[in-house]
Amino acid sequence: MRAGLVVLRRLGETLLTVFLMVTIVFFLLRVVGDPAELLVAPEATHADLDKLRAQLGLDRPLLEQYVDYMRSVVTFDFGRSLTQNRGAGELVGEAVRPTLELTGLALLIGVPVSIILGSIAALRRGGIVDTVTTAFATLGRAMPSFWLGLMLIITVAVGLRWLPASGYGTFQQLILPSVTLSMIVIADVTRLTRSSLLEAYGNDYVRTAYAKGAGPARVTWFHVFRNAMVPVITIIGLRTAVLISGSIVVESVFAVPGLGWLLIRAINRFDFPVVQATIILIGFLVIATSLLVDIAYVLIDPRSRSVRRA
Amino acid sequence: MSGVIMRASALTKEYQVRRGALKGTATVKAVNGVNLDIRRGETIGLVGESGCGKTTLGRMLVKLLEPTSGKIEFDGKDVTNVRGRELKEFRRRVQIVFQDPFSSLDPRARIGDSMAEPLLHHGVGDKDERQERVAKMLEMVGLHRSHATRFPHEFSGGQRQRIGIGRALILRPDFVVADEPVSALDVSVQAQILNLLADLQQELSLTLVFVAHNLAVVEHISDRVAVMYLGRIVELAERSELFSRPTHPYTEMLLDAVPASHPRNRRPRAPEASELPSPLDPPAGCLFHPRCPIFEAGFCDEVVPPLHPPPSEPSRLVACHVRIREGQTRTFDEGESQK
Amino acid sequence: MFAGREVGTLRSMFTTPSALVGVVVLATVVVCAIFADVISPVDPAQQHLLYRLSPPGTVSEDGVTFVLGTDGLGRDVLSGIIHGSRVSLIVAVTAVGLGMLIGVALGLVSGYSGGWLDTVIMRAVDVTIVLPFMLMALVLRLALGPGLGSIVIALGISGWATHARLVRGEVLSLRNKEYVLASVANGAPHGFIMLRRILPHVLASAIVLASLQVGVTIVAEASLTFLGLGVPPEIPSWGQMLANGRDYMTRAWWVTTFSGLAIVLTVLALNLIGDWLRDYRDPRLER
Amino acid sequence: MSEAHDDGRVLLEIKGLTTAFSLAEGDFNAVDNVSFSVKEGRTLSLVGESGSGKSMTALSVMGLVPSPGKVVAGEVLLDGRNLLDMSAREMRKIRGAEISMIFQQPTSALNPTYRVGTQIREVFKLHRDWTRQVETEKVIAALRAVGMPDPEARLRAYPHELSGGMAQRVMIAMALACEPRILIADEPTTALDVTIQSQILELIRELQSSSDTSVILITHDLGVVAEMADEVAVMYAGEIVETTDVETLFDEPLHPYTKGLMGSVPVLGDPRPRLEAIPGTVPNLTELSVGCRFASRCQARIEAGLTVCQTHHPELVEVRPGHAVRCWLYSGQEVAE
Repeated sequence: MRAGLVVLRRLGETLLTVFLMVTIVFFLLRVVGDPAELLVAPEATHADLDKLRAQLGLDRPLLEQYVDYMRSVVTFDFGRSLTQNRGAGELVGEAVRPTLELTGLALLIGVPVSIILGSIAALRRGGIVDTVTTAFATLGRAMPSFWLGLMLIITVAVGLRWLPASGYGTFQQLILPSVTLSMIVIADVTRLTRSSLLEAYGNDYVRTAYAKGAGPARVTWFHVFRNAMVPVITIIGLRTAVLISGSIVVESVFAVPGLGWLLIRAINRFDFPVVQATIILIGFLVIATSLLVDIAYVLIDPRSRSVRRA
Repeated sequence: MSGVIMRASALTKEYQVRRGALKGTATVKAVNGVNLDIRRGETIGLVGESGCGKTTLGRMLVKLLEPTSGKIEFDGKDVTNVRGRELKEFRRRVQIVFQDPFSSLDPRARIGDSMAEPLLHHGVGDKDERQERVAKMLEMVGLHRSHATRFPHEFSGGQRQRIGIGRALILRPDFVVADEPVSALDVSVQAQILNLLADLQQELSLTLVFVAHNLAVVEHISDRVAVMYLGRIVELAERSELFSRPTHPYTEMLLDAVPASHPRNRRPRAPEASELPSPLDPPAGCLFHPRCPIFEAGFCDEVVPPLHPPPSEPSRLVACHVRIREGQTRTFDEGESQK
Repeated sequence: MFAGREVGTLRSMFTTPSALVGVVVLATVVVCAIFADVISPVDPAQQHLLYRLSPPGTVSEDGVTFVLGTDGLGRDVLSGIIHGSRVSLIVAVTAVGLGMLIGVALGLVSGYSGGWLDTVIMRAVDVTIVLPFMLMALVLRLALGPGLGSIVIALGISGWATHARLVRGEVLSLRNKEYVLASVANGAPHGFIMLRRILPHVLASAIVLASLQVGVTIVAEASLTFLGLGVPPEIPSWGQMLANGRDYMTRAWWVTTFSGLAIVLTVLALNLIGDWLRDYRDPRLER
Repeated sequence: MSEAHDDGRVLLEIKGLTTAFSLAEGDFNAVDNVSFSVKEGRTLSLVGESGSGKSMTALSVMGLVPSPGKVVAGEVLLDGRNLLDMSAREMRKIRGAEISMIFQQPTSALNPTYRVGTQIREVFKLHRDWTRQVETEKVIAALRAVGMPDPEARLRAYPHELSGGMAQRVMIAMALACEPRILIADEPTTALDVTIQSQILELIRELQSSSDTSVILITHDLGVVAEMADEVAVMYAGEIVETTDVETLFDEPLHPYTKGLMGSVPVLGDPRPRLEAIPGTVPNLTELSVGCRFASRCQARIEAGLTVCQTHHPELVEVRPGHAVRCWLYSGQEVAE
């Protein structure tokens, strides 16, 4: 009964956030700059400009444009692209798949690698593996993903000729960008896995487990690991936002026709309906992920279901 | 001079608690309609187990927490909603000593600065005068004047509690709430602080509200004692009367639970679980009835007992239907039943 | 005021090798940025057209050594990197400073006042945080148009929300600390409590966050510039060099490699310092 | 209830136990040359304030001294076998089956992510070779034995759903599930309210008498000692300063620290106008003087005009059968009965 209401409220909050986001993006793009001015050739006259404005509906009052836009967004109509004779929604729809494949594969590579590395580092604290892993993760965090991508192209694609340098369509073409992107996950999650495991070892229940007669292996895998994974899973969810923003750049480096690639191209051509549609979709993906994380959190950690002071 | 210095009327504090990530919120009454008269110059002990609302009540009395409803009068004046100058004046006269000597001092401030803070805010003296008063107060609480320039981490728990007391008393307040001032201290240090508080109370003719869960400590320091259970006062009496002849069954249970003072006085106790009900879902009628050995069905579980004097003992207040009736033949006054 | 603490801080820094490495590297970068004109071997804009795409170590006829090689227009890579450090550092530091200023102020107000103001500010934080940092910066940069100022604002505004959320959380817990309550009971005015009892404690974590954010911001600025949406091309910057180097990446690996390495080293240094700051103050702060 | 001079069989004997720590602040012995013995079916109480080494003594016995610490000397003899010589594997068979331990914070001593039943079952997995069904029956029986209402349902509860008292009952059920011979209880009621403390203490007492388990009870609360102990060892700054049976300790405490503790604690029903406070604070173990560790706080030393206290460390001397004190006031001289 009550639980249903709260889920509804949470969904309502999510919708409100999406709505605010769309609003903010709309006004940012309309108020500050004039798309028409950006679109026309430099030598255009005022008359040309006015014509274009009228054509794009930019001459109407801002509020009216806004209401119109919101009305059409609700019906998933994001307007038409200014440079391609297609609907913005259609373009965005096509671009979602490469981005999802890319981020999905990056997670598939990054999560197991970082949990294994982080665990080994924690279990062999102070050892060589720990030192190397920690250094690797620290380095990974400092590395811009587009640069890592370029370096991989230089070495693996151009130098060794093992994999294609760019493009989209085959699985081989997905590998390099996914590996690049997975570095974002690995750098953060490895460190967190390590510190979270070490922290979990300090808990009272670890002492209880030893006092019961459990050995180190059982304490680690039965008691510590599960508790340590609670924050790790949370951060993996939150990192998805970073992953998506990383994909904007990585897609440009490897010429993968995903959302990021589409966005950058649309920005460079002042194709603002497409820009808006892309941003709304990316924002929506991130919001949806954070909702999933919330739910996952409740499933993993029984404590989050308990009474808490508001 | 006797008389009431602080009066709480129907004081209530409610909190919203989250029942869980997906279960919504509920209301908990941390303090539930408390009436309490505190007499000038007395030490009144507020005692009860965790979750009974004693700390919340103490903090409301010094206006660190806003009551959800009810009224507080100080020195004959309603101070429930005072602000500005009046609030400042109230703060000058009413102070608090906290429980945790480790968190009650700003780790980044020298203790001299922490102790001078009340003087600063109330515009007492210039810098030198304030320093001198801090030095005097340090000596008064058993420390050295040179300690003023040190940081809190350089002191032990007992010493920090002395600093906390000095800070609360530096404005010479009339009324002080001491919120579990010794429960975080080592036993051998507790006595020093209890003695210090008793001495200062005498010397400065303070009214002291002493909040604690340790009955022996409360008995030691108090003139009168109020026993709290789930946000309500269930018994209020002179110290000697309360401890020699507890009347409320909860008070009896509390006193019974205190370990023997000598191995020869051991006695068997009940090992069965009898626990505080969830404050989210308090029982109807008398809040204590699910644990009460003398509870009468159809009465105690339906009607909230008012805090009343038993007819034979006008100086004592008890919130128990059965005990009040045992002491009298008068039938229950329907006008007082609530909820 | 905190003399005793600071001595301890310094000592701890010298006993943590990674922090020391970070400080040394960062100091080098800062010195390069300040004295770029003195240090760099040649004018970074000068085109040695005969020596286009020369590999590292090439010596020209007039005796100039291109230590890290030249780019497609024959410009010295090392000099470019040295001059580029200016833009990277200035943009990142001012942007983070801006974000921190706004974030700390709003977080402090939000946490301390509560009520509707808190609700409004936190709703804004939610929306800002939902949009990935890069995306937010992109949108803002697009709205503000090209220019150095707009990139600073774009990056700065994107970072405020993290600060606001962190500070608000800390304020909420600090507000219930007994030493803050003690100040309230002593009759302290709100301003005193906010600025003297709360802000100093919040500032420490805000600075740690900022030091880590500077690294992120350097990368973000380079990314935007690399995508052609950041620092204008006429200003020498690391992201610009990377973008240029990309066109002849297969023939001249050194341009992208070294300009990228400059970013990696700087960000690494900042992270090492930030991590150390956090580890150093976390466990013992409230003792 | 307890016969003060009953000579039960010695089950556990600790001789010269010393546990050393080496930290940045300095090296120190958290447990320093501690000896005592625990008799079958009886309760020995280790009393002391924070930093006295009482908990570390227990962890040393269990072989669970936390990382920078190390047992550097002594013997822990269970039935004549020295636990300190055992391999890690052998020690695991002892822990939870022959010696069990419960802790101060029952709610955090349980793993938050597992159900209560799973955690009790783990003890059987480790020490018994039972089928799952037998395990479940035994889990329910163990919960029932500690007075857990509705044990069949409660075994599905998570720790955070239990009150402190209920969590401690679960800990006790878990500790006693394999019928160990020794239960070490480290401040088992300090985190609990007084009414719950009373229930838990009585529960321990009942379970002990029905199974003849020996108990080592660690506490700072003299009331708990009076209520529970047969023998008492008072600890101060890492060492035992006085040991005797409980009645003698309360009737005739000898060590000035023991006396001071008794005088400084308010006693219910005995409101004294003033408490006899012990001046000063518990010493820092890294900065101990060469003499008696209590000397700087000791009033009796000043009254007796002793100077040896500050220069020489006193030994634990048996001043009469079963009553030993570490104090220069009594060494070399018998105390009249």
